[in-house]
Amino acid sequence: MICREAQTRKADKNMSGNALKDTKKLQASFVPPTPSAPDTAQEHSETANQKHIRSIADEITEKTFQNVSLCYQCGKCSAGCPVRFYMEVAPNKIVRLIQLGLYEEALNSNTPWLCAGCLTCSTRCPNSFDLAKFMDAVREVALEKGVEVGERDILNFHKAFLDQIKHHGRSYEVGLVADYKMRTLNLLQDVDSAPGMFVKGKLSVLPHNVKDKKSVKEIFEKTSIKKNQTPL
Amino acid sequence: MTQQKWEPKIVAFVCNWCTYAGADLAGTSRLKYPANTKIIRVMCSGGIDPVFILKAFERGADGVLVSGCHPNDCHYNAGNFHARRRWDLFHKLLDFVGIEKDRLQFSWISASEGKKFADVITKVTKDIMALGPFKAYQNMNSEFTIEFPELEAVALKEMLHEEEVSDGRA
Amino acid sequence: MKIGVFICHCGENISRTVDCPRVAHFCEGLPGVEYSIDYKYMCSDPGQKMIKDAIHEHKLDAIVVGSCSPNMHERTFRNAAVSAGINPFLVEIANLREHCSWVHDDVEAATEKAIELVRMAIEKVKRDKPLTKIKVPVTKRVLVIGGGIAGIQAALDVANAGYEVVLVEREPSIGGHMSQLSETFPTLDCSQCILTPRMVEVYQHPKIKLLTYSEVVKVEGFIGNFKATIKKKARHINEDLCSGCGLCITKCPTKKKAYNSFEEDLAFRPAIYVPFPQAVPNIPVIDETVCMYYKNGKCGMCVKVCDREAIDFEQKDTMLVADIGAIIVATGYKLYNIDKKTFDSKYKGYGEYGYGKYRDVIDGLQFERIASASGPTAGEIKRPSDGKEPKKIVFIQCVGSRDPSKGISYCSKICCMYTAKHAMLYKHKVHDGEAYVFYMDIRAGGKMYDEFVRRAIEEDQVKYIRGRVSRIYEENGKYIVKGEDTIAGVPVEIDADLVVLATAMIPHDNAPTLAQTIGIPYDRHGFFNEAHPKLRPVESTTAGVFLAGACQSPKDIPESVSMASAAASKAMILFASDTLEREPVVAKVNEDLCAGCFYCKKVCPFGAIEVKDITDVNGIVYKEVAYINQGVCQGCGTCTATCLSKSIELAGFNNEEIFAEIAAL
Amino acid sequence: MRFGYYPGCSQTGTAKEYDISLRKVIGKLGVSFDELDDWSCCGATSAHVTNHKLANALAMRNIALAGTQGIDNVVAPCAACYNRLVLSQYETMHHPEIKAETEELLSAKFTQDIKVMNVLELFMKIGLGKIIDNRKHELSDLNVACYYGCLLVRPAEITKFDDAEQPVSMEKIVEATGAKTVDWNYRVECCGAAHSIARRDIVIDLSKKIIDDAVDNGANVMVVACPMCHTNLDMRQRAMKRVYPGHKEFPVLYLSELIGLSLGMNEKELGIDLHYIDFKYDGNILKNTVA
Ligand SMILES: Cc1cc2nc3c(=O)[nH]c(=O)nc-3n(C[C@H](O)[C@H](O)[C@H](O)COP(=O)(O)OP(=O)(O)OC[C@H]3O[C@@H](n4cnc5c(N)ncnc54)[C@H](O)[C@@H]3O)c2cc1C
Ligand SMILES: Cc1cc2nc3c(=O)[nH]c(=O)nc-3n(C[C@H](O)[C@H](O)[C@H](O)COP(=O)(O)OP(=O)(O)OC[C@H]3O[C@@H](n4cnc5c(N)ncnc54)[C@H](O)[C@@H]3O)c2cc1C
Ligand code: SF4
Ligand code: SF4
Ligand code: SF4
Ligand code: SF4
Ligand code: SF4
Ligand code: SF4
Ligand code: SF4
Ligand code: SF4
Repeated sequence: MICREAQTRKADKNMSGNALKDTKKLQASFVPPTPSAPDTAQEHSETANQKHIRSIADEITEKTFQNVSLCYQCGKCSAGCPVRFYMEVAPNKIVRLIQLGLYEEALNSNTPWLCAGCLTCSTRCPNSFDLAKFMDAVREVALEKGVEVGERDILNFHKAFLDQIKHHGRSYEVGLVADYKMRTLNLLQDVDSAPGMFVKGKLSVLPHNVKDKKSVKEIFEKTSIKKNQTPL
Repeated sequence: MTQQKWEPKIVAFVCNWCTYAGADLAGTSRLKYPANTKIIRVMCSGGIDPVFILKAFERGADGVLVSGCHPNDCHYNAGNFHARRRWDLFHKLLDFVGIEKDRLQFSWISASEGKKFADVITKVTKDIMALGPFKAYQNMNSEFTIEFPELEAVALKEMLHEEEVSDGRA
Repeated sequence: MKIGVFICHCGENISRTVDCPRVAHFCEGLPGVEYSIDYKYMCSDPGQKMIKDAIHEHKLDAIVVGSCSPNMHERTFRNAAVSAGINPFLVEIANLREHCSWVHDDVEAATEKAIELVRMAIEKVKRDKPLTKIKVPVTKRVLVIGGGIAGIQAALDVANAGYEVVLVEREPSIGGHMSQLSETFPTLDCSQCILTPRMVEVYQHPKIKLLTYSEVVKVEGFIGNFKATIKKKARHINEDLCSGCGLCITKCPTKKKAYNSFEEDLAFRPAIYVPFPQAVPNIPVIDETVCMYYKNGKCGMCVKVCDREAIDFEQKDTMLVADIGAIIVATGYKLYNIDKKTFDSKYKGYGEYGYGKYRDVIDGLQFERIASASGPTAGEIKRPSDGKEPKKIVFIQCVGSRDPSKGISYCSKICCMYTAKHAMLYKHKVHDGEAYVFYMDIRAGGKMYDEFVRRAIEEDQVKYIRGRVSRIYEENGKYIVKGEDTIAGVPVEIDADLVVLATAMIPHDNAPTLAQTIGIPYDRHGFFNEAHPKLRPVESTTAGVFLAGACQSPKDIPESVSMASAAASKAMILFASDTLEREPVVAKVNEDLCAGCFYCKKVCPFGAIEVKDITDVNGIVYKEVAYINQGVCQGCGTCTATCLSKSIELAGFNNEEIFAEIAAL
Repeated sequence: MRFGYYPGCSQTGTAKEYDISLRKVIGKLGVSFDELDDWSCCGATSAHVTNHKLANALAMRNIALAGTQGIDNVVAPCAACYNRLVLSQYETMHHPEIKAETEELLSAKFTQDIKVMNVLELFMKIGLGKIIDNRKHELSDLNVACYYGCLLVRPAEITKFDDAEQPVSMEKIVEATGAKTVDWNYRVECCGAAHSIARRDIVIDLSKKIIDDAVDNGANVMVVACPMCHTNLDMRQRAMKRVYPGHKEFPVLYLSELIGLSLGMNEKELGIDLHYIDFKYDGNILKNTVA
């Protein structure tokens, strides 16, 4: 039921050609790949394998080493999630959407971005599904696919933070806050604590650098996310 | 006898409860497969002695298939587990003594898998065809047969070592 | 040896692709073959007569029939052979139909193969030895282990058929968990009311020897011929003298010294007690860990009040030995306990629900006691911490079950039902109360079961919320239950007064030990394994040992009872004749060759192999060899393949026979 | 006793006092640190939430350093650093392909498991007896709410030193100082540290609930073992007062500071004066500014 509804919604939104493609993808996620029989069916299964497109669910599995079908939608994760009240959709629903192949809905939601990575869900999941890790992967995929992130501030913070590390090897709070504020243009936020931090001598004006800055920079370069590997 | 084409000789050791019945089902379903394989029925795949296989090769078989019940479906509860462990090791030994691995194949075929039986026989026949006639054994010196049980003894000890998984007995 | 070969056409089924006359003709020339013929329908009466006549006429010693699968007509031809005076095990079948004519198209190839198949059979039959069915005597007495409803039912069925039963129960009384239940789904009839008459019947049955407060410590032997050693623990009461007046209990000064386990620790009991008023037998037990006499030698109040002089502080554990023909294991289950688990426990605890830290977070059996009219609150719903009536109650399903991360992957099967029952009982007693149930799925498969759950929802207005609870914590005497309604997609928080956890049904801690004592397999959780999940669900793989009730997997009462009756009838099938007849396909050790390595003993799936001492004339043991108990061996042959010195042979499938088949290639 | 030390970025800035007090306290207990030379940021949390390979490499760079510097155990006082280091190490050591990839990326070899410890493990290792023996004050008028936060004990299968839901180690350590501990409900709830800057609203709500529950259960001070937690629970109280006008200031100490107090050091030595919420402890008289 959910899927059909979502499909029609998509059809409305997109051009028909697109919608058709999406429908296929949706079906692909429903039809489990036929287990390759160790016999005459071999040729058959080879062609089937070639046709099999790496879906977003597959990409997530590759990043997290866990099968998204592990989640049986009990909702225990969402029930204990500390930021559940701020999310558009419950965390377990994000897994569901991915299971169903409704990637756009999942990746466009603010839920993954609000996830605080606290591991409460992963600790309590009865089927040992590491949802926190899954959320990490969902965000990563969203960035790879260039999805417009609703929670801009959060993303900007992460970007600013990583920039600091990239350049200094360690986080440099003054630089971080400055960078973040430039990105968000949210200049007034946090004014109540920053001056206090200076007074208390907690914020140093100069960055702490690691000696071997090059090695850290190299890590960033070698692991940089490649955008738009396959379109959503 | 017509001599135009070489036809491999294949022996299949199968258990009475699952694979033999699976082969019966292939028959009742009138599935077709090559006629090269002859079945020898034993009670359980656990009772198939590696020596049987060596004997078969010695007697001119080009390939051997061993097949029993699926894990957990064994009529005797655990016989096929023993078989599986034994065959894993035996396979390694075959490799060690230079018999191509594919000459000895294993599968699990249940009483309801007539189709699988036919498919497996077809595949094994194809594989053995590809490997060609088996001569190595006949050419090998007889010491090998004597040495073999000792090799197996080592392997067996290893096997017994991983014993006692979920057996009810102490 | 004179061999006769009979090749069947099966109408055209075989002869269409196999040139039957050619096969028969070919065999004629083979060494040992005295007579060879083909015929249209070998299994028909004329066909069989043909075989019998040939046996007489040509003085045949063995026959080979090339026909359909042995699974089809082996028995037919064996019977024919027997009536003509040949041992049935000197009959071999070459499967020319299922394994040849039906699966090949090419007449030439099929005929070639048919010839080889028949040749293999001929070579085998040459080496076949006449075998006779094995006969073992049967002791017609059943040992039932566990006196829950399953054990009670099995014992009564067997006893009512006229056979003797020894019923061994670990606790001081029979009754099991059913005696603790308040009312039972799906009919809501009173558990005690339907159970107590059966308990009494067991007690009074002349064919049942009831041993309570006893345990089976050793089982030897095999089907029809077990020997069981039973430890009867000291009650410190002379059962023959005690009249069950209960005076001692009322006078014992240790009133509240021990938790009452029948009341699931919601009440106390003294050192001398009967577990519950309807206990069978109604004879007290003295708990040595609590009794003051055992602590400091003082008191003895019970002795003073007992005018029957039934108290016996000196009583010791006794061992009894019984000859047994069949065993029915019915030891039931226990509930998963959410107390803090030790780090190495196979099950993990539920810290998020408070580790049994909160007194008002209870399990299903505790709720049964609270709801029971004979329970600690006399059936009024009160919470343990302060005795107040809970106005908001939350039930949580699947606690422990379906939770692989905590160690249990299976569904406990009955908790959906008993939770619905609990919610109903609550609503019937607390009219203004609110009841919530957190569930993942509702599994109510059974006659009138789903209707029962619907009644709870529709008539009793129990609110079912689909989702697992993440946490419970206490705030001002309320228990905050944090869940998520996964259907609405909204978080839910309920401030409950009482929380009932439907915890998993798991096997007793000592189930594996008992399994090892009896020699039956169990699964990774500790439930006993059935011989076949569909076709032999009440038999263990060990011949003569049967299973009943929740010791095999979670079960409700109707299932436990059906299983018990089935197990009883399986035992009685065994008793229908005085001796057991078995196929003679069993293994035998050549004691001269056996090197005594006992690898065979390790691999035998049935524990059929024992150690046997070989003594010289002076009775001194000079060698240990393997000995195969023919009553236990099932003939799988695993030992033969394992034996390094090749000193075991499986009758009917010995190495020589198989080599002959190989050689015939 | 010597332990490797990975301070993490916060220790050099916002959590200076944690660093100062920790070094002093362990010194008093006869333990010293070998600071990892040229350590770099572990990337928490921004790296792992956006790029798993980066996250892994950043964390493993430090593990690699420990390896080359001959350090086989590393104390990471920040719960987030600790968690990242432990998890990355686990992933790397359990997935050969990740291991190979990361080794290549960092031109390093991971041959041995380097034990990463948080401060709770550190103090348990040092031994509670040491604290009791060196104790100058029995902080018996402190009712401490021990706050573990989310990352210190999770996931228990990997961190393997305390229960993830009902941990006990911090209480044991705190009780060794003579202080009392209270039983409360938010010991392992998350304060939302990851969003401390970008979604302050969330953090304030979550931290408020945590503080309130501690107060409701009779605590007069909270003890934490993570700079992120401290930032949210201490520094954010000012903003908290604006959102929740009735909010009363509540002191939050680092575990090392509390131990320092019982070992006889004063607030200034321990850097407690750097907190936003004042806390004064003179001998046996508690002088905090809880209004
Ligand atoms: C909360 C709850 C509510 C339930 N409500 C219902 C209901 O309404 N309707 C329904 O149909 N079912 C209900 N059930 C299920 C019901 O309890 C079981 O189906 C039934 O009790 C199983 O019977 P049993 O004889 O197999 O096991 P048990 O009742 O567990 O009996 C086993 C007996 O074996 C004894 N024993 C154990 N080990 C040994 C040993 N080594 N030696 C000797 N004796 C031993 C035990 O002491 C016990 O007396 C409920 C279960 C629970 C937990
Ligand atoms: C789609 C499907 C899949 C299933 N899959 C499984 C599975 O995987 N595993 C499993 O355990 N179970 C499965 N089952 C259930 C299984 O089929 C039944 O449990 C089982 O067949 C019941 O056996 P029965 O002998 O009681 O009834 P039936 O199989 O129905 O046999 C009843 C027999 O009685 C005969 N009969 C009826 N009326 C009369 C009459 N008046 N006089 C004389 N004869 C009569 C009928 O002709 C029939 O031969 C499945 C069922 C279905 C529908
Ligand atoms: S707790 Fe686990 S299984 Fe349940 S919904 Fe969340 S991720 Fe899925
Ligand atoms: S890790 Fe993310 S989704 Fe999981 S409970 Fe924490 S915040 Fe919620
Ligand atoms: S014996 Fe078998 S093969 Fe021959 S007629 Fe009868 S059914 Fe057919
Ligand atoms: S022991 Fe004596 S007093 Fe106690 S119940 Fe039996 S007869 Fe009565
Ligand atoms: S001797 Fe023991 S059992 Fe008897 S009355 Fe005293 S305490 Fe009770
Ligand atoms: S019976 Fe119901 S409550 Fe019990 S484990 Fe199964 S689904 Fe869960
Ligand atoms: S394996 Fe063979 S040699 Fe060893 S004990 Fe058994 S029968 Fe004897
Ligand atoms: S044949 Fe099988 S059952 Fe019999 S003794 Fe050997 S291993 Fe055991």
